[in-house]
Amino acid sequence: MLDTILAILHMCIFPGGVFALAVALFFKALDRRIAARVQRRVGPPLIQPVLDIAKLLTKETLIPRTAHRAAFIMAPVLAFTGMAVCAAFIPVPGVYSGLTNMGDLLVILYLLPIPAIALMLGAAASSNTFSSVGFSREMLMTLAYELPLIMILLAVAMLVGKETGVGAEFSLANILSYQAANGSLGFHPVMLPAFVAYMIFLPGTMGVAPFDIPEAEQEVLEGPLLEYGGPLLALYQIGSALKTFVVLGLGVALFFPGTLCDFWPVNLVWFVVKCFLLMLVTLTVVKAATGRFRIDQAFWFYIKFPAVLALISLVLVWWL
Amino acid sequence: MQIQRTGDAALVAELGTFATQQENATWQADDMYGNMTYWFRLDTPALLYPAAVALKAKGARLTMVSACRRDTVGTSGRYISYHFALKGIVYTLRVTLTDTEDSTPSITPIFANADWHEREMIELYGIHVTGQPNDNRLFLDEKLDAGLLEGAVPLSVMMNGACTTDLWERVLNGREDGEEKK
Amino acid sequence: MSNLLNKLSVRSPWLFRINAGSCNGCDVELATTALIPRFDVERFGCRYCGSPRHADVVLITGPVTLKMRDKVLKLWDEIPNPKVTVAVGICPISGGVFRDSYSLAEPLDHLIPVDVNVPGCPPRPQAILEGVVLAKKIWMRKLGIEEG
Amino acid sequence: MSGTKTFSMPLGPVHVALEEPVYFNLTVEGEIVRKTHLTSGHVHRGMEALAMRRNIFQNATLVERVCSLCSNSHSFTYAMVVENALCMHIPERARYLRVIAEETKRIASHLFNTAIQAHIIGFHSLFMHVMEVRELMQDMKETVYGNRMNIAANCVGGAKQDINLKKQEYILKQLELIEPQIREIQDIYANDPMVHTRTYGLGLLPVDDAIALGVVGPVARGSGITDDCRKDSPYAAYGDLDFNVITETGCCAWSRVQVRLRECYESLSLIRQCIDRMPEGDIRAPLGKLTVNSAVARTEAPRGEVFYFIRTNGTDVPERLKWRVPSYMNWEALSVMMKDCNVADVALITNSIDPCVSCTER
Repeated sequence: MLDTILAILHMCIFPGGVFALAVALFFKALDRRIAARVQRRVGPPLIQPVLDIAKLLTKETLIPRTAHRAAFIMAPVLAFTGMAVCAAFIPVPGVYSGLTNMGDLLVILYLLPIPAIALMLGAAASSNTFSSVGFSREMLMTLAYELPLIMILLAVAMLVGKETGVGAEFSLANILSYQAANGSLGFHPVMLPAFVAYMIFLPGTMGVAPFDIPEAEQEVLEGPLLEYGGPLLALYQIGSALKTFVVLGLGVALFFPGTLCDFWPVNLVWFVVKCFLLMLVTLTVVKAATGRFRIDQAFWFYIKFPAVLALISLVLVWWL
Repeated sequence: MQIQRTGDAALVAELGTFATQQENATWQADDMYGNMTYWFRLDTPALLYPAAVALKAKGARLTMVSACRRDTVGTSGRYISYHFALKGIVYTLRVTLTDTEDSTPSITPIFANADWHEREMIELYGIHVTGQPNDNRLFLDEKLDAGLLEGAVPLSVMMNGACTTDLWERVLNGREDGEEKK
Repeated sequence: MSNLLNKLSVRSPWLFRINAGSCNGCDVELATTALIPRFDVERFGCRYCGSPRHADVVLITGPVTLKMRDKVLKLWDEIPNPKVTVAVGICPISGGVFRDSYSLAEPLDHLIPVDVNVPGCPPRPQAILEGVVLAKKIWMRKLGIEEG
Repeated sequence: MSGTKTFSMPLGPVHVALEEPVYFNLTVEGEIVRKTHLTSGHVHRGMEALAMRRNIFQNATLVERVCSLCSNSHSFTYAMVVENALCMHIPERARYLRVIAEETKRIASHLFNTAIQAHIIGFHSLFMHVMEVRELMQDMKETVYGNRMNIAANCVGGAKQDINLKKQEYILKQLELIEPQIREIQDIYANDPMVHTRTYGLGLLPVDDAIALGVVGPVARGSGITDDCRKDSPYAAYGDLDFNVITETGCCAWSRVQVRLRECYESLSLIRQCIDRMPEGDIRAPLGKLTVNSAVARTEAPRGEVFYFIRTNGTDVPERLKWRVPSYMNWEALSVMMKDCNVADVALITNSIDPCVSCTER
C-alpha cells in the first residue's frame, strides 16, 4: 500500500510529473534561447514554454467532423500519461534510485514509444491526408530508431550482467550501483559506440532537425498535429516535454550516472546539468546546424550509423 | 555605339511569303538599342500553322500570344499576335479573325508551351482554338463567364470589387472607441 | 485561475498567414518580419504555425480574389476562438491598386471582422510588428482583461 | 510503406512552404508522387483588364504590383515597351540608373529564393543568415529609393530619381559588405552535406525538355542553356557593360541555386561598373507622340525573360497591354521535374523554379 502511494507520488511529483515537467520546460526554453543566440537573435523569454501551454489551455477545442472522436481525444491523453509514468522510472543518481521493485530497462523500453504511438493514433483518428502522411512517416521513424535503442539497452544490460555474473542485468538500480562501483559506462571503451548511437537516437526520438520529418511544417503542415489545437495540443506538448526529460535522464543514468558527493541537492543539480549538456550537444546544436533529411534518407541513416554502432558495442560485449 | 541587330534574312523572307499581299503587311522596327523587331500580318489564320513550323525549324521559341478585344479593330474581327524569339530578335505573326473565319489553329503540337497561352485566350476572350487538347479553366474562377475581356461585361459586374469608405470611417471615428464588428 | 491563464496566454500569440491573392510583397515582408534576426518576432513569444488550428493571430494579405474567398473563409473558421484578425497591406482594406477588378470579391472586412489594419504597399516590417502588438491588446480585450 | 494503393493529396492553396496560393493535387503512392494536377488562378486579379482602363502613367504603378519580388522588372519593361511604341530615346544616364535598380532587385530576389530553399529543407539557421544578408540589399533599396519592395525606380522616359554621389558611395559601401557574405553563402550551398543531399540531382530537367518547354532564366541556365536577354538583345546599358552569362550543367535544383548565387556576383560587378561609368546629364526624356502603334519589349528579370506587348490607339489609354512573365513558361516544366518525386520534395522542386504565382496569374 505504502509502495503504491509512494509510486504515485513519484509519478506525480518527483522525478516524474511536476519536477520532470519543470526541468523539461526549462530545458525547452533554454533550447530555444540558445538556438536564437546561435542565429544572432534575442529569442523568447525563458518562461515562453509555460506561456505557450497556458495559452493552449485557454483556447477552444475543435474536433474535426470526420475525426474519430474518442480516439482523437484519447491520443494526447495517452501520450501524456505514458510519459508521466515513464518519468517515474528514471533514477536520479544520488537522490532517487527509480522504482526499484517494478522498474527496469524493459519497462522503459515499452513505455518510450508511447508518445509516437499516441501520435500515430491521433493522426489516424483525425483522418486528414497530411496527418496520414505524417502517420506513415512517424511509423517508419519509430522503426528506424527503436532498433538501435533495443541494441543499446541490450549492450548495457549484457555488459553489466556479464561483470556481475547474472547474464543480462535489466534492473536500472543494479546498473547504477554497478557503475557507482566500477566507473561510468560512458568511459568504458566498449560502450563508446553505444553511447554515440544513443546520442544519434536522441534527435530522432524527439523529432527535432534533422529528423523532424513526421511533423515537417513545410512538407506536411505539422503532420499528425495538424488537426490538434487548444488543450489537446497542450497535452501533446507536455507529453513531448516529459519525453525530453525521460530520454535525457535515461542517457545520463545509463552512461554517466556519477555523483559529486553525498549531499543530495548537489547531486540533483549535477544530474540536471548533465542532462542539459546532453541536450545541448545532441539536440540544440545539431538542430541549429542542419536541415531536414528526407524520410528514406533518415531511415537508412539510422540503419547505417546508430544501429551499426550499437551492434559493434553489443558484439564487443559478447566477445570480450 | 549603336549596333543594329537584325534577324535571319532567310527566315524573314520565308515568313514574308505567308503575309498578306496588301500594303503594310510586313514591317520592321528597331528600338533605341538597335534591336530589330519584325511583324507579319497573315492572310488567313490557317497560315499560322506552316509559319509556326518554319519558325520551329529555325529553333525559335514562342514567347507570348496576345489577343485583342473585338471592338478595338472596328466593325468585326480582331487580332491575335504570336510573338516568337530567335537569337534575341522578336518575330510577330499577326492573325486576323473575322466573322467568317473565327477560329485559329492550335500550335501546341509545335510549341509545347503554347498550351497555357491558348487556354488563356479561350477563357479570357472566348476565341475558338481548333485542336487545343486541354479544356480546363486556367485562371478564371468558375463563377466568372468565359470570354470575360470580350468587352460585353456590364460595368456593375466589373466594379464589384469597388472600394468602400470603411477604412476612412474607421480612421475618422478613432481607434479608441474600440468598435468591433462581431 | 482562468484569469491568470488568460493573462499569460496573450504572451504567446501564434501567427498564421493567409495569402488572399497578394502580389507577395506583404508576404515577403511577413517572412522577413518573422524570421530574420533583426526583427525576430520570437521575442514576443510569437511563432509561425503551419496549421490554422494552432493559430491565435491570423494575418491576411492581398485583395480577396473570387477564387480565394471561400478558402479564406473556411480557413478563418478553422482557427479556434479567441482569435485576432490582422489585415496586412492596403489590398485587403480597399483592393489597393487592383480595386475595380472583375476578379476581386469584397473588401476583407465585409467578409470577416478585421481587428487591425496595417496599411502600406507593402508595410515595413516595423509596421507589421506594431500590428502584432496591437493584436495582442485586442486579444486581451476580447478575453475581458484590462490593459495594464 | 503501404503497397500500391494511391491516394490523392491536396497541397495548397494555403501552404507554409509556398509563399503564394496555388493548388496541387498530387496522386501519391506511399511517399512517391505519381501524378500532379495543378489548379491555378487564386491570384488572378484581372490586371490586364485594369491596364486597359488606365492611362500609361497609372499603369506604371499598376504593373509594378504584378509581383513585388520582380516589381522593378515589370516597371522597367513596361517603360521600355511604351518608349518603343512612342519611338522615344531615353537619356544615357537613365539607362545606367535603370541597370542599377534592376541588378539590386535581382540580388535581393535571388537571395530570397535561396533563403526559401533553406527554409523548405528545415535549415533555419541558414535561412535566417541568408535573409539577414538580403536585408543589406533591402536597406540599400530603402535608403536609395524609399521603399523596400516596390521601389518605383523607372518611369516612362527614364528614371524617377537620380542617385547622387553620396548615395553612390553608400551603395559601394553596401556592396563591399555584402560581397564576402554572398561568397560564403555560395560556398555553403555548394558544399554543405545536408543541402547537397537534399538538392543535388533533384528535379531534373534535361536539356531537350528544357528547350521543348521553352523555359527561361535560371531554370534554363541551370540546364546548360545559354539564354539571357541582357546578352541576346542588349537594352538599357547592358550593351556597354561587361558580364558573363552563368550556366550550370547539373539540370537539378542544386544547379539552379548555384546559377542564382553566381549571378549575384555578376550583378554586384554590374552595379559597380554602372556607378563607375555613369555619365552626367538628364534622367528623363520628354514624352513622345501617341500614335496608333504596336510594340514589344523584353528584359531579363531575376526569374527569366519578361515580355511586354502594347497596342496604342492614339489616346493615353493603351488599347491592349499584355505581358508574359518567366514563371509562366517555367510552370509547365514542373510536371517533368516532379516525375516520380518524393512528397517531401514537391515544395523543394516548386521552389527551384523560383515560382511567382502572382506574376503568372496577374
